Amino acid sequence: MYYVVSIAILVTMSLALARALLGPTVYDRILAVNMFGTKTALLLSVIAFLFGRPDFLDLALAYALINFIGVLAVLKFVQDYTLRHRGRGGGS
Amino acid sequence: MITLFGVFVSTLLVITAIGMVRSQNLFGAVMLTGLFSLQMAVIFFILDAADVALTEAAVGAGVATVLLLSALALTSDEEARRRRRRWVAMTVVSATTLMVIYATFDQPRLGDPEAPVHQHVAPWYLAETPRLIDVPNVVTAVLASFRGYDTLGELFVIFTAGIGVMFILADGREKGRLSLLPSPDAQGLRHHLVPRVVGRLLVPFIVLFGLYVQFHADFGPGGGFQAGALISAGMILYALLEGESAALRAVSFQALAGMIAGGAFLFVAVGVAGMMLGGHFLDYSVLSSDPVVGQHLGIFLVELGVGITVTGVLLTIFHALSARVQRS
Amino acid sequence: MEFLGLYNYWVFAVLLMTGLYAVMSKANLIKKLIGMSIFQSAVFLLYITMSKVEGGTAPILQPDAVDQLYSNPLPQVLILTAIVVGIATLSLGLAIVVRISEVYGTIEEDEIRELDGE
Amino acid sequence: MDAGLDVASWILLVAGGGFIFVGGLGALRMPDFYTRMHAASLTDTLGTILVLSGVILQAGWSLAAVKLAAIMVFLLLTCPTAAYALANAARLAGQRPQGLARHQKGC
Repeated sequence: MYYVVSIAILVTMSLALARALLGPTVYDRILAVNMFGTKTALLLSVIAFLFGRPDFLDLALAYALINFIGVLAVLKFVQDYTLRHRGRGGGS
Repeated sequence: MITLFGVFVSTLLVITAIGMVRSQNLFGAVMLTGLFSLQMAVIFFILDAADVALTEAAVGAGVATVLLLSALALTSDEEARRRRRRWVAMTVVSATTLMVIYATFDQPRLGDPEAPVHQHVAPWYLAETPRLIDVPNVVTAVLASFRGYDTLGELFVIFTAGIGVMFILADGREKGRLSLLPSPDAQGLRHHLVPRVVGRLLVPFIVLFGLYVQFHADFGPGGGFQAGALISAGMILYALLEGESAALRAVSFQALAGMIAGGAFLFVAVGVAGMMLGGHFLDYSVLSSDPVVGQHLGIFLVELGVGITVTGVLLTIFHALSARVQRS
Repeated sequence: MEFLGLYNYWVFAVLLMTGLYAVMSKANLIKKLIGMSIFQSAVFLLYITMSKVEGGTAPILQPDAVDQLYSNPLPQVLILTAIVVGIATLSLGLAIVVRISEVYGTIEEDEIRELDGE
Repeated sequence: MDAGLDVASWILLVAGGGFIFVGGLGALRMPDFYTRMHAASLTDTLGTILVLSGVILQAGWSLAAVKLAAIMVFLLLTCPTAAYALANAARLAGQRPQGLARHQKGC
C-alpha cells in the first residue's frame, strides 16, 4: 500500500511539473513549486518506511520546515517589484 | 520498484532541466530551479545518500531560491529574445551527448557490487569506522576524520567565496568601512499578518532543527554543512518577515564576519592542536588519552567549525545581495 | 529491467550537455549561471549513482543488523561538500553579474560586448 | 487488533493518495489561477493529514511517530499560509479571477 501512495504522489508530481512548465502566469509556477515541495515531504516520509529506515524522517522534516521560505521570498520579490514599478512609472 | 521510481523522477529531472534552459522568463527558470533541486533530493534519497539529500534539501529549498531571486531583483527578469538559432552549439552538444552515452555502455550497471568504485578504500572505511572512530554514520566519519584535509579545503573555498561576495558588493563610496547595511526603513513582510505570525512561529523550530542536525551528525544524517544551511535558512526567513535590519540587530555584520573567520579558525586550530600533542595535522586520536574519545571530540569540534563558517558565509551573501536590492 | 541499469548515466549525459548548451549558447548571464548549476547537478548525480550498491542501505551503520550491505560513503562525502561549495560559487557568480548589470545596464553578453567595443 | 490497525492505515493511505491525485489533476486542468490554487491547496492539506496519519498508525509508539506528527503539524501550518501568501501576491500584482476580469475592469 506504500506503493499505491508513492505512485499517486509521483503522478501528482508530474502533473505539478506540467503546470510549472505550462505557466501561464508566474503564480502558477510558484503554486506548482509549493505543491511539489509538499509532495516531496510526503514522498520522503513514505519512502523512509518503504526502506524500513524510519530514522531518515529528518529529511521530510527539513522540507516541511523550509519549503515555506521559497514562497515568502517570492511574495517579497513581487511586493518589491510592484512597489518599484509603481514608483517609477506611476500606476501599475 | 524503487528503481522504477528513480527512473521516473530522473525523467522528470531531464524535462525540468530542458524547461529551465528554454524558458524565456528568468523568474520561471528560477522556479524550475526549485523543482529541479527537489527532484535531485528525491533521487539522492532513493540512491541511499541520505546525507546528500539532506544537504540538497537545506541548500536548494531555502537558500538558493532566495539568492537567485535577489539577483533577479537587481538585474532583469526577462531574457532578451534571440532570433538566431545556435546550430553550432546544438550540433556540438548533441554529438557529445551521443558520445557520452556510448561511453556509458562500459560502465557497471546501477548498484553493481562488483563495480571498481566499491573495491578500493570504501570497504576499509566501512570496516574500520566502528573500531577506529566508533560512530554509526560513516559519512560523518569520512568527512571529518579520514578525509579531513578535503573538508578543510572545501571550507576554505566557501570562506573565500564569502569574502569575495563581500568585496564585490560592498559600496566603495563610503570610505573606511564596508557598507553592506540595509536601509533602516526596510519593512520586510510586516504588513502581511498571517505569514508573519506563522513564520515567526517556525523560525525557532528551524534553528532548533539545525542545531539537532549539527549535534546529531554522529548518529543520523547531518553535519556542519547541512546545519549551517538550515540555520541560515531560518535566519533568512526571519529577515524576510521582519526586514533585514531586524535580522542584523539579532546577528550583526561584525558577528557574521567573526563567524566566517572563527569557524575556519576552529577547524585549523583542532588540526594544529593534534600536531602540538604529538600527532599529525588533523589527527584527532591524540586529543584525548583514549583515541576513540579523541576522535569523537575532534569530529565534534571540526563539524562545529564547519557549521559556524557555512552559516556566516550564507548569511553574509544574503545580506550583501538584499542590501543592494533596497538601495537600487 | 537490465537495460535500466544504465539509465541514470544517460540522464547524467543529457543533463550535462543541457547545462553545457546553456553556458555556450545563451547570452543572458544569469541563464549561463543556471546552466552551470545544471552541469554541477549532473556531476552530483553521476557520483551518487556510482555510490549505490544493490540491496544496500545508507552508510549509517545499524548495530543490530548482521551482514547488512551499505552503499559507498566516499562519493557521498565528496558530493555533500560540493553542494555547499556549489551554492557559494553560484552566489559569487551572481554577485559579479549584479556588478556587471550596475556598470553596463544589461546582463546580455552581446550587448556588453558592443558597449565595450565603443 | 493489529489487522484492524493495518486496515485502518490502508484506508487512510489510499484515501490520501486519491485526494493528492485529485488535487494534482485540479491544478493541471482548472481554467484559471485562483481555481487551480483552490484545488491544489485544499487537497494538499487533506492529503497530508490522511497519508501521514496512515503512516503514523504503521509506526506505532516510537520516535518516528513523533517526527511524523511534527511533519504533519508543520505542513498544516505552512500549506495554508503559503496558499494565502500566494493568493495575496497574485492579487497585489493585479492578477484577476477569470469571471471578474470581464465584468469589473474598473476596480
